Amino acid sequence: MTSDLYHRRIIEAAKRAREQGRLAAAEVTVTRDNPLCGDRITLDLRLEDGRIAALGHRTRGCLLTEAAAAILTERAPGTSPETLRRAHRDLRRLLAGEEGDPVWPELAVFRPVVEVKSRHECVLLPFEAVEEALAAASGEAS
Amino acid sequence: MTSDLYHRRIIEAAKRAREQGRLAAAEVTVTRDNPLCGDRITLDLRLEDGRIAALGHRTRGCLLTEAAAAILTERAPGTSPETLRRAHRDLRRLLAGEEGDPVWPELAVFRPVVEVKSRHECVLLPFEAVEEALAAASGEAS
Amino acid sequence: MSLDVAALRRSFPIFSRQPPPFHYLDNAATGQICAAAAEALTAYETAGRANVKRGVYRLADRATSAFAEARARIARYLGAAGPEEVILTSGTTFGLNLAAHVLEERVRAGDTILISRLEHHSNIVPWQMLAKRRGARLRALDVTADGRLDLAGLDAGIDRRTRIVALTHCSNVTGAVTDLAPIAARAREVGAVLVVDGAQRVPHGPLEVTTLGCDLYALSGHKMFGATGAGALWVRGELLAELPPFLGGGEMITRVTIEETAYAPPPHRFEAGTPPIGPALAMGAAAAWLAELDWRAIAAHEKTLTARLLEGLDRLPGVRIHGPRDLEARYGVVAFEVEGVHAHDVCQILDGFGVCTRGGHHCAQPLMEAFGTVATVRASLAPYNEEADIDALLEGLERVIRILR
Amino acid sequence: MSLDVAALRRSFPIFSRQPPPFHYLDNAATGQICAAAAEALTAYETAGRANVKRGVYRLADRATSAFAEARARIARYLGAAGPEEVILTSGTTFGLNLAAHVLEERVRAGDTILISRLEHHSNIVPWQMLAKRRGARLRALDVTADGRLDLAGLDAGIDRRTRIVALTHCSNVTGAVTDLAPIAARAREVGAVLVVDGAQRVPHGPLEVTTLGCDLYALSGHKMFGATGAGALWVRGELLAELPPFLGGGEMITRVTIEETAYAPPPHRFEAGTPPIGPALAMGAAAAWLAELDWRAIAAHEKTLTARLLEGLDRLPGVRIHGPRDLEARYGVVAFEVEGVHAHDVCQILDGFGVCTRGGHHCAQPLMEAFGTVATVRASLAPYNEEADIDALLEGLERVIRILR
Ligand SMILES: Cc1ncc(COP(=O)(O)O)c(C=O)c1O
Ligand SMILES: Cc1ncc(COP(=O)(O)O)c(C=O)c1O
Repeated sequence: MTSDLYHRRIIEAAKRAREQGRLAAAEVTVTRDNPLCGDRITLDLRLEDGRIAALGHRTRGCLLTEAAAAILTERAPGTSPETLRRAHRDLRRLLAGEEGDPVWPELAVFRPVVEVKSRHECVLLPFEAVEEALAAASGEAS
Repeated sequence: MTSDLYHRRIIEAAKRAREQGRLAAAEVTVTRDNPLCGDRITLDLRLEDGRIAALGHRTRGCLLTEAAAAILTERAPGTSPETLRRAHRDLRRLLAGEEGDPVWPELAVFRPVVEVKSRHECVLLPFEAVEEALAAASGEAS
Repeated sequence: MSLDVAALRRSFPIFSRQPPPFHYLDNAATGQICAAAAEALTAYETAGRANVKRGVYRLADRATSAFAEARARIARYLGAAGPEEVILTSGTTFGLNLAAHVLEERVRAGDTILISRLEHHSNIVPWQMLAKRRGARLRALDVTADGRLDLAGLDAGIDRRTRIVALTHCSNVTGAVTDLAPIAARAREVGAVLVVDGAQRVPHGPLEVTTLGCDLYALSGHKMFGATGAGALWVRGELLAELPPFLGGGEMITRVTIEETAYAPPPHRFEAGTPPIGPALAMGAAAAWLAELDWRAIAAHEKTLTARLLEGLDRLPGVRIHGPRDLEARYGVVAFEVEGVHAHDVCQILDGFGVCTRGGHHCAQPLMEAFGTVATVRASLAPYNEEADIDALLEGLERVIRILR
Repeated sequence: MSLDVAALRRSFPIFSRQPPPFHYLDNAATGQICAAAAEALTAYETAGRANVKRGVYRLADRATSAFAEARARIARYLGAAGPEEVILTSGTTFGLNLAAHVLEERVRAGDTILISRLEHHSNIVPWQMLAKRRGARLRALDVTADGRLDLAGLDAGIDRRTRIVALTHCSNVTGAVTDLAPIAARAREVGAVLVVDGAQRVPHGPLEVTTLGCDLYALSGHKMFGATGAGALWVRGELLAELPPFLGGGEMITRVTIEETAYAPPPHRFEAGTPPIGPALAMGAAAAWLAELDWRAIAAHEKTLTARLLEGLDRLPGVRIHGPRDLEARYGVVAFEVEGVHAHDVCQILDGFGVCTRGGHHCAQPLMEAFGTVATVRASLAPYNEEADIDALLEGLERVIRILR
């Protein structure tokens, strides 16, 4: 049943996303749209010593996008770009139906989305935004 | 069987068509193409006192077009435009599968064509050409 | 006489093939295929296939005749003056683009083309592109707060520079039906061509297209219970005779040399290449089958269901309907929002109840903007829908509201 | 290993549905649908129908995935670098017209477009129209007496002003296969885009399109044993990314306002409106099924039959073949004339023997002119043909000659 998608942990994560705000002092800001529905995330990133210092965002999106943004925002600070990319890759694998635990166990909440391909983009949107922000930051740095 | 189309009387009529020639002194000449195959009839008409005095033609076409041109050319001289139009109408009806004898009994040779709609145009081409010639002649007269 | 919905449902193969619960309420996106269309499609593709228009062997001859008959059936369903007024296309979008290309020469720099904010992207983008190619201006009629075309702007919107007016007959979002008569009258006054997007009107019964006052009318087979892949564009005969071809290729010519081409008469001039034969036969079969239904009974049935849906939505907290309330001014295409809940989340949860609805901008972003939103949920009805479909939707929505708001 | 033709024939529903004698030799006009394609078509249209690309309910999600998978299957059959290089169309003719429109901006007044006298009208008329729109010149390579592309004119035909070269991969009249390598090399030298009409090549086995040296490649599903109504246009990724859209409408946009539109990335940018979903799924299923066949065995089989046909025709009095004799330079598309007998009369009598062939200009009037004729008879082979088909044709021809010459 696709309503399994909307279990308590996803709903709660989405609620937390609404309380997370933008960063006051962002190093990079990117905006990314979901072509399926026009949903949009504006994501702020600050790096320190090559690690993610802080993330902020404003998300106009569905619960899945919000929940993904929340988990990302909670988990990323303090990690390296590599870990973040790894989390993104693990999330893609999880959505593709592959076995194995993602580096951030919370991402397992998205397992019921595997069957609904048209919603994968919703879950991935915040991760694509942060990758874009990282690329922009390293571009600026170099 | 569609090879019934090619019974002796049609083949003979087509042969006669190849011996019929153009008119030396035509009043009107029209050329008409069959869009299906690029076949072409060039038809000459001469009227006298409102009746068909003579028909001539050069036909580059299939047996069905040739046979129709032959019957038309043999039958038309001496008749009125009305009779000719009637023969055309009877031929259309015959091809549509309707009962009844055409004003020119020879047209019954085309009965096996009823089933092959894509060839109706082949049979009708000479009659359409003569109607066009008649229309042109009356246009010139007025 | 009331409609025997159970009997009608038996004429649609999907209802015996999808496991229950199956409440299909996405008919504005695509209708389900009727048995007559499915049979025509399958019989042609698997047992009678030959290319059309040129072969003389019996299989080809029969395919050609069937194709001509499909055109005639669609012409009769539309109320065209004859089959030669009907161009067979691959769908509404193609038909509207074809229209925008064959009408191109009538548009000069500084001329205007009038559309509306109610349009589907397929009736916006082709005109935008045409306006750009010709240096013309694109104007748009507004919509009323309840999602109908606002005719107040008609006189100002159409003037002597207006060459083309292109409007939808029925909105694919709000279900609002356009009153074409005053628009046609105004277009005629200034000599503008009136193009109508009939995609959403055609599934609701036969037409008398020649009395609508329009010049072109586009439709899709898949939305009128035919197969995907075919559509039609009706063009008034006198206009059609004057129009240049659009695409070039086989079947639309009388003579080709490397230097130049002589084009076939309409409608063939506008049909380049092998047509979508199977889908066109299916569309013809659907048109013939639809023409025999009791549309008075169907209209009453659809109205009853639409009323039940609108009333049910009204009773739910935080649900806002976009669209007219007057059942005489609309068909059963109902867009709404659930406050604080994203349209896709609504649709996904409804799917858990076997209810198929659509969420998003419905290819009508200017309308979404006019409504001040990005996405809505849409439930759209067909003759085969029944009360159980509406009730399942409403029940699902209660659940949505309980868990997500 | 030799081909088990009887087994192959069981994979094509028509052979159990048409009463014998049924000798289908009009494959260049349209192939018969294979069971895999018919099943994909019917399953989607009657049991799984939903519109693609936007719905989130399971039925729509599955349709969307199936549509993406069809694209991927076609991409694999063609040997494309990826599915995003494949635009799903309604057929070859549409694909070539699309090409002529999206390449329009590359052609300036005085530039040249090179085609050949061997082309199907669908690969002539769109370029003629483009040349006219842009004030460019259309040139045509000649054909040899035996109906092959005459490459002698290549160096003179392609020069610095040549922007587009558009040629067939296999003639639909003579069966001649074009040696694309020298053409691609010459086109590359001058920076011209090479468009290939693959309609007749594609039914004869998988390709490595990226190694052909061309930039665009058009094909039809119905000729490769899919359904009518779908086709594809492959475009080299780097080129595709640069090209503007052609038709406007739903699904090809990212954002629409009345004033302007932002277009989706390829391939969606080139696919406006509801695609021919069922026919595209059928084409994908056909591609996947074809990819698994033993093409070495099929090629040998087709060659044997082609040789039998050519030799048989040679033995008949007054029969003249148009096309190359070298079996390595051609496929089994064989055009011929019976002296003194009209092509349609030949085909009609053959039909009496259950033999389906095509008579006429085959949408290749410039080639007919080069041959000094108006119409020929054409027999065209598919993997499912067998010796009995050839023999029935030859027997029928004997009869034709007996009664009509
Ligand atoms: C060589 C060639 N090109 C183009 C076409 C056009 O294909 P379609 O009619 O499927 O668009 C055909 C088929 O008729 C063909 O044989
Ligand atoms: C009002 C309207 N116009 C045009 C279209 C486009 O139709 P199609 O996608 O069949 O080309 C649609 C359907 O999506 C529609 O609802």
